[in-house]
Amino acid sequence: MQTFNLETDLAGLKLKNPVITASGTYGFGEAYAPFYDPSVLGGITVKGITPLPRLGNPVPRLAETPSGLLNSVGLENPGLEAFLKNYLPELALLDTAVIVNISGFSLEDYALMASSFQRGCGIAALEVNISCPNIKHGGMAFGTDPKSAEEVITAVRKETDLPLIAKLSPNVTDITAMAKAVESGGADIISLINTLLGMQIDLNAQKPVLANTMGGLSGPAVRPVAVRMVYQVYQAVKLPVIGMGGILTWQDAIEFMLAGASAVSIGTANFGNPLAPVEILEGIKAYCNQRGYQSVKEIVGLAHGQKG
Amino acid sequence: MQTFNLETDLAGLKLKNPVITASGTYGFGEAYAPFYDPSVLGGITVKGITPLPRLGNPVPRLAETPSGLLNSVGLENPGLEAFLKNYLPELALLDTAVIVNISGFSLEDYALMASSFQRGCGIAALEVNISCPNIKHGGMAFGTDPKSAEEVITAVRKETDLPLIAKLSPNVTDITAMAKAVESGGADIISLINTLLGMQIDLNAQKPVLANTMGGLSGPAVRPVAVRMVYQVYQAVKLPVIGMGGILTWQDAIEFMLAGASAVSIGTANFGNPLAPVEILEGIKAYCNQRGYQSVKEIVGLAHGQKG
Amino acid sequence: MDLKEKVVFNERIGHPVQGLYKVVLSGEAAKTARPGQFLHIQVTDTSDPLLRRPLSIAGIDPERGEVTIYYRIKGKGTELLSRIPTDQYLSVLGPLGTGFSIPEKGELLLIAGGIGMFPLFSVIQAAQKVPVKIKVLWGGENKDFLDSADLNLLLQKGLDVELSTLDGSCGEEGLVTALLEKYLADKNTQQLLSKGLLRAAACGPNGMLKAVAGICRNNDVPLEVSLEERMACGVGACLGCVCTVRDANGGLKRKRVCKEGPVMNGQEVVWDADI
Amino acid sequence: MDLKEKVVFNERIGHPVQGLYKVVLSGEAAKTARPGQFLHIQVTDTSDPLLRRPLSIAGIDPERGEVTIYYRIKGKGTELLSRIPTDQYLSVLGPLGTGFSIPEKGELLLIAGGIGMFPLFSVIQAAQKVPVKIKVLWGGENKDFLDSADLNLLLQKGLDVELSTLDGSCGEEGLVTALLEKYLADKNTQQLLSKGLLRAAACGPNGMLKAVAGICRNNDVPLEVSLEERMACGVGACLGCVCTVRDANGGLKRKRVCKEGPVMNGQEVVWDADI
Ligand SMILES: Cc1cc2nc3c(=O)[nH]c(=O)nc-3n(C[C@H](O)[C@H](O)[C@H](O)COP(=O)(O)OP(=O)(O)OC[C@H]3O[C@@H](n4cnc5c(N)ncnc54)[C@H](O)[C@@H]3O)c2cc1C
Ligand SMILES: Cc1cc2nc3c(=O)[nH]c(=O)nc-3n(C[C@H](O)[C@H](O)[C@H](O)COP(=O)(O)OP(=O)(O)OC[C@H]3O[C@@H](n4cnc5c(N)ncnc54)[C@H](O)[C@@H]3O)c2cc1C
Ligand SMILES: Cc1cc2nc3c(=O)[nH]c(=O)nc-3n(C[C@H](O)[C@H](O)[C@H](O)COP(=O)(O)O)c2cc1C
Ligand SMILES: Cc1cc2nc3c(=O)[nH]c(=O)nc-3n(C[C@H](O)[C@H](O)[C@H](O)COP(=O)(O)O)c2cc1C
Ligand code: FES
Ligand code: FES
Repeated sequence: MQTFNLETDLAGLKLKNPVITASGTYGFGEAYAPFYDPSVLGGITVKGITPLPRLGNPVPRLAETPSGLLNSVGLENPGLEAFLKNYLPELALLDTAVIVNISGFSLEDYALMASSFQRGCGIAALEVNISCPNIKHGGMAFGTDPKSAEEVITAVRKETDLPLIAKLSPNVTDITAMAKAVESGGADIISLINTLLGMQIDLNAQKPVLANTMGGLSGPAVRPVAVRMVYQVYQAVKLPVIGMGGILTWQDAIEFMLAGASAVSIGTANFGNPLAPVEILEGIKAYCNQRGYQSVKEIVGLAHGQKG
Repeated sequence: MQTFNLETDLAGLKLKNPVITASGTYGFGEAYAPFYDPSVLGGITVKGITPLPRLGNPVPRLAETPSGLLNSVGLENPGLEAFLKNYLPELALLDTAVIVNISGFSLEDYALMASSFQRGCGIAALEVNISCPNIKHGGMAFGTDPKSAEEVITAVRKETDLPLIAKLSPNVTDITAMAKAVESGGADIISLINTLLGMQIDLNAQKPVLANTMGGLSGPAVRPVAVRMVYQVYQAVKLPVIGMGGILTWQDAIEFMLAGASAVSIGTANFGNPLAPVEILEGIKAYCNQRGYQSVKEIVGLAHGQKG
Repeated sequence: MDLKEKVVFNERIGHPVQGLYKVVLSGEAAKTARPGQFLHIQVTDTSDPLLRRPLSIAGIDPERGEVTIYYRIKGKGTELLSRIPTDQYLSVLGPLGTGFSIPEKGELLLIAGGIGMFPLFSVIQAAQKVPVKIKVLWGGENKDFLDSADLNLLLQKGLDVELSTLDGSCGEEGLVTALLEKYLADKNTQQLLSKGLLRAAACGPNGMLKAVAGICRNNDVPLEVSLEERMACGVGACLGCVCTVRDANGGLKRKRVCKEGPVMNGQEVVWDADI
Repeated sequence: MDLKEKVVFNERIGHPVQGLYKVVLSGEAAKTARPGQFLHIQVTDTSDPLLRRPLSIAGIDPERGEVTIYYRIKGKGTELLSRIPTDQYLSVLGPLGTGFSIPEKGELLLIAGGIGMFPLFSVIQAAQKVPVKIKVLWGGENKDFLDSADLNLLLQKGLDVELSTLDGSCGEEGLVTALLEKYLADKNTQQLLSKGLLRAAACGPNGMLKAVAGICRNNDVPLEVSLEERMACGVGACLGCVCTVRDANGGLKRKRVCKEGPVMNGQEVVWDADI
């Protein structure tokens, strides 16, 4: 029991354990601090930031669906400058890998953001959100075309020496083509999935529930799609994968790891159960212990048989 | 009340009401006959058939997911000849629009199937499944590339004078491109969505639950994605749309109609509630009556504001 | 913050057609709860529905360790809540959000629309402990609704209550905003106002709050409003529940209803913000 | 076919660690149910879990209009079922599927693995009404399991029961297939067999059924087996639950466990079909 090792290393991103929180569901690390110390986690990912402050979309921004959640927050964030000034100093003090999620609406946006974060600045990795489906004039295009995706990653790669996570959109015909594209662009790690584009209609008002018409679907409803994509990407590229999409319990987390995820990210689950990341971590430990693994790395990709 | 009209006409496919059952979830029209007379419905779609009989995939073929169902039946069916001989005669007697769903693994397959069905043969329309994700060696390719999709529809169009329904796969980056392609190919109607590709992993066996590794996700989990796609396709093409994907209740059906569906198809809901199609029909009637519509056609596309 | 509260009472109140329920929870929440705060309640342990439901605290009894909540069956979530038997434990986050401020003197004018009265019950409870006069204006659909929604509770306390109903079946016929205008036009009220001794707190549908804010602005009445917005996390993490406010410089900002709210300065809120 | 059955009993039986429950339903199902059929039960009215759960009928009382089912908590669905209080109504499809045939004379040999005994309880009930001798071979994990799974019910009926457990805590140590081989090797059994007076019915895990089918084939014992497979519709519509059988000409075919089964000819099933 004592010798079991939870540490994992994703192409230079060292994590003390494989449980991370997902961007946009954990604020800037402060929201769940009243419940537990975020430093017990392998990492936390902050809300996506953009070069300039954004008000995001009008409300309603949320709609509940069977086992799922539609959101159209629209990348509300304080902007790069305010983030660096008001949030980064506190974040840098946490004893966990802080991952900054960046979004942009042009290659220059992405490059600018990336150039502000280097090794030693207090964060552990940069996650490039090329897939946010909520923004009408951007995001989507990069994340759904392999060529643009590669361009973004190349542009970001030039500007930072931090480990680079490319976060993929599931709204594509072939997720492996996207994975290969960001691999060529120079990504170190792939995270997936971002939200599936969806919508809901109000029967009384006879119009879309979300002010922004469409939104991103997350939560357990999307899990089978997410597990499938992690499984496919694990076979298609050599990069380590951070798996997410509907993980509520440790069983779900193990499912992603068996499919090929080296670490897992917890998003929507936080809303229902603030302690979800902590409980998932305990569950992963117990599963591995019970089966006699020495290191959590051993279970990654086991569902592939041979390759695992 | 008495003057309210449930009839609808989808580019030549006349339905006495807008409620249809979805292919693969209703057998050949016999499975739910002990529960109610299928002739009360607008139409029924039979299990997808192929030129030759198929055993389909090994078991397990089913996996339950949060608010969803993964299946990998793999197009088990008796084949064209047996269908024509053993099933069509009974089906032709039903007082409802019988829709035959065809699948194939080459253009020739599709053409052959289509040539066997013409006006007057006892069926109301042909639905071309270009999207079944369960078959390793085919299906998928047609449904995820606009050019191949157009080719299939063109090939089928040449062989039959029946109204032609093109059934789209949701596993694509841009559903409107697919809709436009089948419109050019000569489809009369578009139905969507088929299942989303997904998978589940068994924590004990550490391998995929489905013998076929991946399967198609259906049920309420996918509804927000389906509604979104119906909404997009309604704006992109002029063809009438049959909406499906996770409809459990009449509220869900209305949601699809407001999004732009002229008729709705009920699939997975049958499994939980055999009377679902009948109850949904009643609910649609009540909703329209209560709001004073004269015809069910009036609510189609209302969520689009102007266009509706 | 994440509590297990025991359901000690959970029953329909009033006429069935109103679909109103009262639930009493016993546990830690009562120890720190303030009027206007809410609890974020898990109504099932399957994933449908996925989210918790935010419900305002209507009564706080720190001695007995009990909080009371009134709710109306709206959809699946509240329906599931209504089926939870006594003695079962609920997973509850909270108490969450800001509360109403309770002035120590003068008069506190409570303006409620429909079930917007419920959070104000907790304000009354608190205000009755300080030397402030309470005046209640409450508008509802009809007499049946008001009776079902525990109007008696107010009357029993001997409070100064004015009512309005849409159909005139109880109190004035019309909207609560008409009561408000009439009341503010009153000489006595004007006197209070001029001495800075009148404050208002309102809760109800958005359209009503907007109108109330307008009337209060015109009359220089300090106003707090309790907002509702769809919530996912309830703790400020998701940015799902924002409202729009105008800051001192006239710039627009978002505030999170769950964190900086639900009780806000009524004059700072931009109603019907379309951005 | 789509029934509302009232839960008149739903309680844990035996040792908690075994997670076994017995539920009695009152309604129409009992009127037409035959031994070996199953009910397809809705365990929740939200969409998680989405599917019904198939459970075999273990007891039929047409006079009282009651059917009895035994179930083991496996996951979310059976757990939700176990929480349903008495007097509540369940949505039930059924009785569904084929049943076991009950011979009118000779001996009926029942072979059960674990909770596979439950459907055979209904066979015993029916067979006791005709002049056929019943012989039971039942293998379980240990004595605690057998006791919990209502072994007493069999003993009280004075049936001829042989038991095996994996740990030898009750009956023979080992598998029920060992009991079967020993029993078939017995002279008296051979005599019955030669007169065509022995038939067998089995239920249990797939591996056990396969072994039983092999032994029965070697000994020319006619065998019926009750299969389990994941089900969606339960009525033959979805083709989710198939098994593979070899037809008279040696060709492979699918049969639907819910419709052509769950009770099948044990010799026709292709075990471990990998196609
Ligand atoms: C801070 C706050 C305090 C509240 N206090 C009370 C109270 O004391 N008593 C009471 O009866 N109701 C109160 N509400 C409203 C209550 O939360 C909703 O009626 C409830 O969430 C509806 O859930 P449902 O599943 O029954 O309805 P559904 O309509 O099925 O819900 C669908 C989705 O919409 C959301 N939703 C629906 N209506 C509202 C609403 N008015 N506000 C926020 N989200 C909504 C739900 O949370 C859910 O995600 C309060 C809301 C907020 C934000
Ligand atoms: C014809 C038939 C008769 C049965 N009779 C009985 C009985 O009398 N007593 C009893 O305890 N159990 C019986 N079972 C098994 C029972 O249906 C499953 O244990 C139950 O569905 C598990 O559901 P769950 O949600 O608790 O488990 P989970 O493991 O959470 O279920 C996940 C999914 O797998 C399916 N599943 C899991 N195990 C089985 C299984 N063994 N067979 C079929 N589907 C499964 C579930 O239906 C569900 O869709 C029978 C199964 C069949 C097919
Ligand atoms: C409210 C909300 C806001 C989100 N914001 C972002 C974001 O800013 N950047 C990003 O890359 N992903 C964002 N996401 C996506 C999540 O990080 C995650 O990829 C997705 O929700 C799937 O995981 P889950 O099902 O566990 O939530 C957001 C998700 C939600 C629900
Ligand atoms: C068990 C099963 C079998 C199916 N077989 C077919 C098929 O043969 N042909 C086809 O076009 N679609 C098939 N489908 C897809 C459905 O027709 C429908 O498009 C999909 O399930 C979404 O609708 P739903 O969520 O209401 O089930 C199948 C679906 C299920 C669940
Ligand atoms: S509900 Fe998440 S920020 Fe308010
Ligand atoms: S469960 Fe659907 S065919 Fe058997």
